[in-house]
Amino acid sequence: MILQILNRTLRVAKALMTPSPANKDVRYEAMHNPSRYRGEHRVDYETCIGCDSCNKICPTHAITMKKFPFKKQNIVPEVSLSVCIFCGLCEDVCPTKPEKSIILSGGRYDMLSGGWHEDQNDFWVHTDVPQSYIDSRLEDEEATRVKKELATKKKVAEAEAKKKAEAGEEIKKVETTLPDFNKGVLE
Amino acid sequence: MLKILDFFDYAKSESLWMAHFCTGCCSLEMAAAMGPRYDWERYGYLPTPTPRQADVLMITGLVSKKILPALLRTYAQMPEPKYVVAMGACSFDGGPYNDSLSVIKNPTEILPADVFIAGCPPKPEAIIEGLEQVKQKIKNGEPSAASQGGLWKEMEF
Amino acid sequence: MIDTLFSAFVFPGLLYVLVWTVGLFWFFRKFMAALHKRVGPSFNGKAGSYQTLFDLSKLLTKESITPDGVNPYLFSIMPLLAVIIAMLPAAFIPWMDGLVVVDSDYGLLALVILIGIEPFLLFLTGFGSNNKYSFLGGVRILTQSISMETAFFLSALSPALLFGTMNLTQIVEQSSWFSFLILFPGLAMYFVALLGLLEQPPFNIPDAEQEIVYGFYTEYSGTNYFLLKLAEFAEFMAVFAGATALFLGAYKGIFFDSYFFFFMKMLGIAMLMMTIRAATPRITLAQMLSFSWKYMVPLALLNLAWVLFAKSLWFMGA
Amino acid sequence: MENVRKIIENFTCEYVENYKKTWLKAKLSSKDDLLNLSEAIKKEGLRSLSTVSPTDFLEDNIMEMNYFFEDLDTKRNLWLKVDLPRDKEGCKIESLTPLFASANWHEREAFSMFGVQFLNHPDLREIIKSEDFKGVYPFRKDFDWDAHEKNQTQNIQQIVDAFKKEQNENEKDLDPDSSETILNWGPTHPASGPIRLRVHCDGEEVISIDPDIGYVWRALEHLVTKKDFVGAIVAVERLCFMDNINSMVGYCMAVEEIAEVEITPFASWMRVLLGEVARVSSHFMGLGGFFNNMGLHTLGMWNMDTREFFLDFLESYSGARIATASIEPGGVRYGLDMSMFDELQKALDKFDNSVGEVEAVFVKNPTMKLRSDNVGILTKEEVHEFGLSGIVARASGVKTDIRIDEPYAAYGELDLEYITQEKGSAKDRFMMLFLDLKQSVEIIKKAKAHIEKAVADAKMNPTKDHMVKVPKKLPKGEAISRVEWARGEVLMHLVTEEKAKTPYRLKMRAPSFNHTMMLNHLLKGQTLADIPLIFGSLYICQGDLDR
Repeated sequence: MILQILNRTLRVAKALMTPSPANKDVRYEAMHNPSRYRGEHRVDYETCIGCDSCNKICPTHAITMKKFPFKKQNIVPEVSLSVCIFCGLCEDVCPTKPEKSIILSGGRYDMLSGGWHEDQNDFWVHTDVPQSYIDSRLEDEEATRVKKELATKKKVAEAEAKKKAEAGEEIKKVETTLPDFNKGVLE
Repeated sequence: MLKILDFFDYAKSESLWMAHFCTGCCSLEMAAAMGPRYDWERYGYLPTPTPRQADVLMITGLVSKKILPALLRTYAQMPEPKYVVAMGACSFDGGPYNDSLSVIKNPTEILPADVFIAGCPPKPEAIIEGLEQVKQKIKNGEPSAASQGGLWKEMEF
Repeated sequence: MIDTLFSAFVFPGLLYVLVWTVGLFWFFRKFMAALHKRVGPSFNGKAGSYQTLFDLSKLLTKESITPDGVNPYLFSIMPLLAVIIAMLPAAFIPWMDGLVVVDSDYGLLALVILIGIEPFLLFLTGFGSNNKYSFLGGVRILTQSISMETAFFLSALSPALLFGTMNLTQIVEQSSWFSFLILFPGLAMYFVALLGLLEQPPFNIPDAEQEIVYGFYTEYSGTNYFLLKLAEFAEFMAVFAGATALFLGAYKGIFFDSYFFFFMKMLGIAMLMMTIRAATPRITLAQMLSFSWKYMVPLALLNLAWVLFAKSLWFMGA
Repeated sequence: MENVRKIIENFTCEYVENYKKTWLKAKLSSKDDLLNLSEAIKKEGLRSLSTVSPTDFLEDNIMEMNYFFEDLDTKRNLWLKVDLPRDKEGCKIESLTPLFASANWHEREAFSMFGVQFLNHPDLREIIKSEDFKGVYPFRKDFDWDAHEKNQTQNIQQIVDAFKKEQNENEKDLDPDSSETILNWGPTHPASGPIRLRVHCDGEEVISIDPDIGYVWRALEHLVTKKDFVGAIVAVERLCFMDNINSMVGYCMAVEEIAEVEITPFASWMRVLLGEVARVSSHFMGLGGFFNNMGLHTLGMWNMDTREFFLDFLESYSGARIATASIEPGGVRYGLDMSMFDELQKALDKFDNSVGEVEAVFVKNPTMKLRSDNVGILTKEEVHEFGLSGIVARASGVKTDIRIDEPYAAYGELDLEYITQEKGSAKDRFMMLFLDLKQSVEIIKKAKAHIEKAVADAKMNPTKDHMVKVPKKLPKGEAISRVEWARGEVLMHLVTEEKAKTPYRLKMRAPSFNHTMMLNHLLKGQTLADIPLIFGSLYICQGDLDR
């Protein structure tokens, strides 16, 4: 019995020979870096189509959709890191191809904030859309709107012209004016 | 004289002992952080069996209604100066259990923490980094958050 | 005068014991970590050597809580008394050739009594804590120390019996390889009893973390806890030094005599203790009691008989 | 099976039908027959009652009681239903606790969550839920959770008051002259975790133990009804993080059964592989915990070292170390990159290298044997009576293992054998855990080899085969699924409504609930030192205890 105990005791001492696996300073680097680590989100506002499906599937309601003044694809997800449980369902469900618009994989793991409830309240992955992008989107939209307007007007005019022509009246030129670009759009 | 006091302040910051108290699942990752691979003892952290000798209280995730009095009492039993670390989504608003009524939705409003570590559960690396931030806070001489406010002061427990 | 002050406060006195305590605390953590396949304290100072200094200084500056309903005098004086008692044995130990503060003819007796009285102080700390777990811890430590001390005293007496003196200096001077062999069963017995006395696994029943939280330590915080921890490690040192002086020939070395050998021998005992700690689970109080009274005490008595026999066989004639 | 059918047909039933291979499903017409019927089937051999699960049908105004009877020896199971009126006065039924000891806490749970009154129950107190739910039944469909939430401050005050009151009156009933006292073991006790054992003791001797549970009650069974079928996996996996995969497997099997979807062979093999990895990582903690409770942390640390490698694989596969959320209805969530198997191989190698040392030092440790060989003995009879499962049941020599009894995923293609121990002491449970760990690693090896071979033969496509589409809206239906979880049998009872997007009711029968029931039985008359040992050997996790 006593010999057995001594034997066990000495065998434990074998651990002294094995080097410890704690060989990195984990304050600065991770011990294991998987490619699919579900960490901090990255949202690509340019490819996002604003389908709202990430918001719908989120089991913890961590995602809110930020609204933009332009009309189409005008919502982009923002994630509250203090609510998110990093399950990655939003990434799974995102329909954009080939790159998903919301990505957790390979994200950062060290997400720290102040401990006050207020600090955690505004602990978000904000989708910072630059003003220039908003402006360009607005301009694009305006341009397409105008184009469409023009096209419809033209169509209407043509149709009318056709009618008139059929009726044997004189063809009048349709005057079109371009609307003021920057007015009344940003409201 | 000033130097000696500085030394004690530094010592305080470099030696964080935590109360052995787990309220939820994040304590599993805390155990991993104690384990051989992450080994937080390298940085001077040490678990203590009783709150009387602890400096840091870890809110390890979920705080259910039933355990709240025990949590606050554990906090009260710790000697000054004491700090609180909150980890996991649960300690902000119940996290995945937000829809459930048996958990406290605002643990950090009741007991403000000094640092919040996001994740469900956070990686051990993140836990250690969060504790490093507490160290930094002590080095800067900042008072702990819970001593400055929080609903716990108005509550009985 | 200066010599007295020096020996009281610096060399085998206060400072020396403090350095030993802090160092031993660090060594325990480091060695235990290695057995756990961990690293242990590592980033403060070289190999984390400042870590325990920081830990103990932090405890010194923390708030000391005196819980409701305890006797504050009993609660705060006991740790102080425990430290003083735990530091005193250092004065009786021959650290180097001719360096012993109190060269008494009853050195061994003083050593054994000072070590043996420590658990009773700890019992009083647990008794005075007004906490059920502390009280249980106190009762357990009393039970354990009563049963273990008998074996401890008996095995500590074997060198005195062999050399016919209780003067530690003389015991060390007379010791040799041959006497070490004769005293080896006594050493083994002393070591096992020592595990019980210091509440080390497998006999860490009084402060069994998983059973009664932290035993008598449960309510202590800040300075009081610092003093208790200090007392614990000072007692470690005293007991290791006692074992070294009694059985292992203290400073006597292979080619020359030096304090270095004393140090290494103490470390050796500490390492053996830690290895046992890493490999053996705790046993129950009942098992400990039956082990101590059924095996330890009879064996210790047998050991005394063996020493007497050996003495009459080889030493009387010489 | 035929005998059971005959017995049931003696009573008036709405239907009796075969369900799956080993189950018989029946519905009693009258609740008065329940006691006689259960007595008869107990004589026939179905000796353990797995769980009691009420389902609240608000529109039909009935409370449907589901009883799951099991026979651990001959693998015959009975699913018995009976209707009760759901109004609070009429919702009464005879208690089965006098017949089946395992019904005790399950009936208490049904009482506290649904308000079903059990007549002649010996100890019908509320369990699990916190003080503010006293007298109300939170799982009833007409319970207004929002109104309850409005009074949160008051509710907390109520809990605090009850906490204080209990503290003051803790030892009121005790004789002041005797040395009896009540120890509160937890919830902050180092060995307990969030559970409180009220230990009634006299010095070192334990007189009785009354576990107070519910400290991590998250109302998971109610929570899943607020999430959709896919989102519910995050709630189901949080049953307990130590082995989260197998609980998700159980839930997904129930969903697939209702949706009538067959998963691909690749997905079922992946479920086996991932499930066993999770089981291994859980067992490592269990083995360590057993020794931790005897004051020795070395094994826990060594195991943690090996466990990290298995977690690495899970992390590479799913992107999270323990909250993997990697099983979805319809298969497994991600395709497999074959290079991930290198990581798994690393973990297996690490295990093979270190298991010998662990076995030599700890499994054959004489002090451990001295300490735990004669403590906490559970006989075969008690296992049947209390409906225990998994490690604990097998340690007593009962051959029960859902992986073999009722093969799911790809377990049917593996040749598994029952591993059992004889005596049923704490040591045997530890041994059982260790042997089970070894078996799991063997299964991982086999599953890995099988997948590798099939991929090489182009029978499986690891990047595309992993999922089959499951419709978002499920038909009306009801299913049960059983899985062998790390701790024992998990039974999931899923009820869905027509075109539902969310589960209507999910009952999770978790093994720790039954095992905790045993604590008082095992610890009566033992000493304080045995509490952590037996607690650790029963392999209890508070997560699945409270749900």
